[in-house]
Amino acid sequence: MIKVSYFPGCTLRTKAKQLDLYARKCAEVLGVQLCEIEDWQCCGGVFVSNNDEIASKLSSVRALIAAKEEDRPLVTVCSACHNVIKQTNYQITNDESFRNRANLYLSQDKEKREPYSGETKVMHYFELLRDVVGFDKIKEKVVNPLTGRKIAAYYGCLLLRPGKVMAFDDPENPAIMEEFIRAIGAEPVIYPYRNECCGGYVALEDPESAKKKSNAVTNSAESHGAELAVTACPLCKYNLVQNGSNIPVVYFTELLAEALGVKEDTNA
Amino acid sequence: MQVNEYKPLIVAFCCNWCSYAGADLAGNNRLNYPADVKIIRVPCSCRVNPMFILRAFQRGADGVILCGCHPGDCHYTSGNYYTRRRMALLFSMLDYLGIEKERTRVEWVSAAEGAKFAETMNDFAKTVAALGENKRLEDLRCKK
Amino acid sequence: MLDKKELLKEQVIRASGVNPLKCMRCGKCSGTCPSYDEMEYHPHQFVYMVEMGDIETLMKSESVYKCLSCFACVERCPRGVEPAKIIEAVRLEAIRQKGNNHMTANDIPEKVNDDIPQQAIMSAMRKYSK
Amino acid sequence: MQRIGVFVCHCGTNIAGTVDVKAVAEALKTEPGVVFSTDYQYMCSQAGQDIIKKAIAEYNLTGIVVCSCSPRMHEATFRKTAAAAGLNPYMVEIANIREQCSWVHKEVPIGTEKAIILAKAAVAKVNLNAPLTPGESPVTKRALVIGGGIAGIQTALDIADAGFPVDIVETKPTIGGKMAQLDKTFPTLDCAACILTPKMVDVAQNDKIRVFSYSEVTEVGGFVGNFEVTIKRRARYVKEDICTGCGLCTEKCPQKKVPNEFNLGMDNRSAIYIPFAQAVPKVATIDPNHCMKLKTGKCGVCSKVCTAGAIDYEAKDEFVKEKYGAIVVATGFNPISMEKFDEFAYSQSKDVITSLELERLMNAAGPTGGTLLRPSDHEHPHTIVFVQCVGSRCEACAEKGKEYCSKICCMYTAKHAMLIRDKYPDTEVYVFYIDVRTPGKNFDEFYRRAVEEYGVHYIKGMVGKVSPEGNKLKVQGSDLIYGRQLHIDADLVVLAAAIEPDKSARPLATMLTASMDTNDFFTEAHPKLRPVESPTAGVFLSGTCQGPKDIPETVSQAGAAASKVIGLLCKDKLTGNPCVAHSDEMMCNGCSTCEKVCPYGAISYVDKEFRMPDRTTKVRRVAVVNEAVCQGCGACTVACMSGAMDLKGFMNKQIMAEVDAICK
Amino acid sequence: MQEIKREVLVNKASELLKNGTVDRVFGWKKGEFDYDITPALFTTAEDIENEFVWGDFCGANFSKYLIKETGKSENKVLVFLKPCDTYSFNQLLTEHRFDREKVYAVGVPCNGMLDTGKIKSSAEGISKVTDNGDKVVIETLFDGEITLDRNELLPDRCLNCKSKKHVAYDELLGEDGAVLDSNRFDEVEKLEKMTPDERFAFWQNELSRCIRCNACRDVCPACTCEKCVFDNPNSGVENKAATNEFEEKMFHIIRAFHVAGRCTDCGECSRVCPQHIPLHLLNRKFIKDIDSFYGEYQAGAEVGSRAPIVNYTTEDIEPGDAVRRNENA
Repeated sequence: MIKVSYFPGCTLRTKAKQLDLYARKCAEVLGVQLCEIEDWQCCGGVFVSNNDEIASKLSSVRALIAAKEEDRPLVTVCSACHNVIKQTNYQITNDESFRNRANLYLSQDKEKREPYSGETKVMHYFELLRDVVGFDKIKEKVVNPLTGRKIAAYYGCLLLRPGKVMAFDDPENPAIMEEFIRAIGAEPVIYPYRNECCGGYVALEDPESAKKKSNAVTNSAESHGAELAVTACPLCKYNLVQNGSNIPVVYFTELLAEALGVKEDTNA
Repeated sequence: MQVNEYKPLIVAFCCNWCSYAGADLAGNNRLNYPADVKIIRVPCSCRVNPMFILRAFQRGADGVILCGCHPGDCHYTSGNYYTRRRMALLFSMLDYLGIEKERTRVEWVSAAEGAKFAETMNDFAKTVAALGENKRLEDLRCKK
Repeated sequence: MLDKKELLKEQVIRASGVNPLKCMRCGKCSGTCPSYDEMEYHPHQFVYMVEMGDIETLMKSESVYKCLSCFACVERCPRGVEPAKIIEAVRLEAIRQKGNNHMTANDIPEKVNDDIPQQAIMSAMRKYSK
Repeated sequence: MQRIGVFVCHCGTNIAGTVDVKAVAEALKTEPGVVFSTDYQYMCSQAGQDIIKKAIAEYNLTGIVVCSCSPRMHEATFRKTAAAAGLNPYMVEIANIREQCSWVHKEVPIGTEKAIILAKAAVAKVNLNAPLTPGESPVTKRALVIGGGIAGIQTALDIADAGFPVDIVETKPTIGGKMAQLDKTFPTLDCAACILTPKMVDVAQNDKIRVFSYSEVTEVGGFVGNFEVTIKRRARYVKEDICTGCGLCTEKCPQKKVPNEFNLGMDNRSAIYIPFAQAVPKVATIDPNHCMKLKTGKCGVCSKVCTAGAIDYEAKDEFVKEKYGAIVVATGFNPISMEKFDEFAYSQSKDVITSLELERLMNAAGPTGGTLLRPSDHEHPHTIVFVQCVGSRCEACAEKGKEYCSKICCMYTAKHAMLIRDKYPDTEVYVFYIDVRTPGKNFDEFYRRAVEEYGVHYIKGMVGKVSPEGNKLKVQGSDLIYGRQLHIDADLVVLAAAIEPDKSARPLATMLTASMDTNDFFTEAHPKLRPVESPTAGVFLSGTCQGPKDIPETVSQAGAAASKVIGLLCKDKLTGNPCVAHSDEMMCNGCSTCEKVCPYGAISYVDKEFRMPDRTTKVRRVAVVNEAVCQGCGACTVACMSGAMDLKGFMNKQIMAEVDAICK
Repeated sequence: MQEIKREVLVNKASELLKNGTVDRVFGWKKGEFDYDITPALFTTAEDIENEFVWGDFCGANFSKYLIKETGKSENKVLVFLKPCDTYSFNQLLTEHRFDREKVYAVGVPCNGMLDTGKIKSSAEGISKVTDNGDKVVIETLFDGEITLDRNELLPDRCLNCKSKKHVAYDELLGEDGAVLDSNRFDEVEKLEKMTPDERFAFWQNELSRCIRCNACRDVCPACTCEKCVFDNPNSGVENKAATNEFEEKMFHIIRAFHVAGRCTDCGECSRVCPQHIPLHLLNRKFIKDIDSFYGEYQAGAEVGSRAPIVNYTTEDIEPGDAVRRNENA
């Protein structure tokens, strides 16, 4: 059993319970133990790129420290949490002034800790599947291959960009989700909007704007022959579905659970 | 302003292709630096034998500075890389013997960096002057 | 002494960490921007106007709230200028200086429905208020 | 003991303004060795030089010190003066009392004092100078050209024309290079093949030129005038001297599904192939990665059909060793990979192509026979979008693009746009550009014609995203002057990919000890004054291996490189720099340390017999410096702990004497 | 006590002489006292039987002798090499200082050699020294027997032995050991931690005792120059005897610099210094700096290796930073 630290994030506790539930179940099947870190706090939803923004990044730093203390990588499932935590980790590693100021804030915490300077490795669940578990192993564990299903991988922006920081995959021509789709027996559909934005948080401020972006994504996926879109992000899913996608949008963990035979309503 | 500031004797070894030309450029642009600095032309900084540096100190120099092309720009492709290793080791040894490390320096000055040459020499002369006379490497016979 | 205009420019450049002088004015950021049509000033104009020091005009524009932070402009910029970061810095300048947020907690209930994920509310509050 | 004359120059007031030159001349009179000391207004003038010459004769001088401007300025002048008066030119030393004294100090007493010290240091050095004579080495009268593109071809033809034998080494099965793949050339629009192939034929027919095609340089030794090069001739499994190039084998070969690199993979060729009709040498080559006979032992069709009996499945790589006097690098360029620029959907759609691919699509010998058809469905494209600067001027993305401007794209895009509009007037052509750069003879006029006469739409802005949807390519870009985001449904998108030096250049540079810049372009000896020479003596640069260039520039540089080679090969002997390292064999330990730091490989070792004081003999290993190769950096002199290795003109004791004089 | 017996060495030498493999043998001979052993060249089995000595005082390293000796004959010479000697042996081969084909090298294990200086200062009128493992018994003319811990009588170089492994030999007697983790840089670090004034005072005190006897140079297996710069009137630094403090410093700095990257840290320089100047601390400083600036390097560990001082990378530390690094260390 490989142990990793796990940061679920707020949305996975509420609107996106399936994303969390199946992430845990599948991990178990694949021989990985997700050890939820204690007392985690919301990542803040978005990474604020300003250098002078400190306080909103501290919750991420605390999560990173918790993982460091266990000497484990920190795994997230939600794309947004992942983006915020990875960017924060990059900034604390490379920006000395930010590092000093953040550590100064944290020295006010009740528990006394060593200053943190980016030691923890931040991984998305996809990276865990690719780099730790291995897609070949997933193939072996699949009991319920999704043969014949044409699935569009929707990356969105948060997993890929900024490419230099996220180092997740080629930001313009990623392959990790397609490999995942192949591993569970389905057929990936490559379409040009897979790495374009769904509209994100603008859904609140300007729903029309978000609708335009979401429709562009789902229309592109559909026109390239996809019957289903898969995502790792609750907000992406919300935007795509809310704005009238013609094809269903599901979390990747749901599909994985289905393929591994641990989804409750598989036969329902 | 200190009136009786110590006037140090400084020997500068300059490679022919970059730093000597940089010193010429400082001259062309009339950039001042102390007359205490005396330049010896060598084909490449890698021609400078540690013995020359010790000899300069032995004969009464207060500071010795080596100038060469920037790493990667050596006219002979690799000379200054050897200089960098030799001098890192030599200077570290002199420091180990308790000799003031401010008295030795290596600077990379290109043919275009007349201003850097003058600034470097001003700064080095000031640093060495602040240390005063070189007592630790002195040779009583030569100094009378 | 810097005047107010210059101070603002300094602040935006410093906080964003972006050097607008790196821009070679190819316009790829605006060519790639999914929110181009919603914006009055476009990513390349943000970079140029910050360089020119005209930040107040940008702060007054609704454009600062239209950026999705999708970072496509950052990823595709051939010069590494990072326009999204400059927009973020101008936006923060706007909401911090005005003293009135673009969106407050009171605005939220009417904007949400049952399905909206928490993450969206969090993000919007981060982006539109102090 | 030397007899030294000291000559102090006023340089008008340049020196005399801050240095009391008379006092300097006076002070030097009492220095050891000095027998004459004087000053003059302008030492470098004819009158000043005459003073020196006269003094040499009159006082029987054995060495002179000129206190004047920088030696970088007039050392050569005064050396000539000395030589004219019968003195060895290396008995001259300069005390730099202008740039490094009068110009940087303000007060006369300080300037004068320093000038005297600098002059004394020069005198101390001259006291230990010895006459030096430059060494000589013979010149092998044969040149090597590495790369058989237009640069290499032109260089080789020019050298051969002057009567010297030349060898061309080309990695591909044929010479011709990139130019052979082009359709038309700007700004005259003449056909590339029509002007290139006659030159290729000239090469084939010139008895001074040998072509080693399908070959590469694997080892370079020696030095200017005397290079020794090993050339690997890869096995082509066809006897070059027997094959008639009839092409029957290529027709009969059953393996026809090999991507054709000459057409950039847009069609297929057979496993035994001749790259194109005008190939030189026009002989077939078997591709061992695809030939069934070589891979499995079954087949052998080509051997059966070849009436000449040229097929040889047992062929092995061969190595040729040859001596050359000069080497010209002409390794050329390639477009960079578009893999990392997938916002333009290059990997997603066959209809997103590079400009070089477009050249083939428009070429009568190309995969479409010269009719412009989309690669995906072979339909006529009606809307074409050109994207400029893909990967060029790209600073942010060092791992995918290039920081420099690729220089040729603006012009070839104007050419493409114009040709397309000319041939297919119903086709709309859009060019997204950042800047249009046309600094060349008739270049801007050419570009303006594309706009004004041919109606090409030039849009100032950049494409942000290309999305293949249905049979269209949705192009989204900015139109900066209009102030809008432009959406075009295109049929074909052409990317002006940045160009980069050929990958073979880097290892070659190491073999040649020629330096490269961070982009892997060869560096020139001087960017303005020696643009076709590399800093390594005897190695010359031709074409795009030195930087992006168009054809006219490449050809003129090729000619310039050839003239430099001819100038070198004309000489029977080369004289070197006499300030070279020399090893005192009596003191040499033969330890090989000096050899390790020598950047030129100028040091070798021999076993030498020494007569010992007791009349016995002893064999010892000692270092020998090849004076023709040594450039005189002195790295070896410091590596040598015994002090056996010294540098003529900058000997240990000379520098030590300067140190002593300064520190007195 | 040495684990291998004298007879083994004597038999091996005799055997090789008799079968014609070699015609000369480097070995040790008794001197005036037990602790006073001198190197010797044997040519007959008989001499070896009678005079060959092996024991706790056979510290002399023969590597350097090979330079001259191999030039004298076409036949092979036999040399016994302790582990630390093999490093010098390899280093000299790297520098082409003798012909490997003319040497037959026999590796012998070493349990540390006793320090003559320490013995002499521990007793007067020494008549006999016997080593029985952990203890050394010194018989004296006046005070009877004195028994001391063997470790107390080991020189620094053996206390900090870097390797019990032979890196070169044609034949090995006994068991080979391993490369050891030594604390040899402790003393250098102690000096580095001092203030510059303290360091200066330390070295002033040490080096001012130098009498320029050249024993360090003569024994050093790296100092093999055909003509030493200090003996060469053209070098500009010639001086036979120091006339002032500076020249001692100059001599020792230059000597250390000349052997930098070549010094195997054999410790002979300090062993032979009649003034007990810790000269090895100069060489070790260079070794430590080379290791920390350019990666670990052991001179003589393999034949043909390129010493860091005649090598470079484009990312090397700048001299200014190198000196500052000492400060922060």
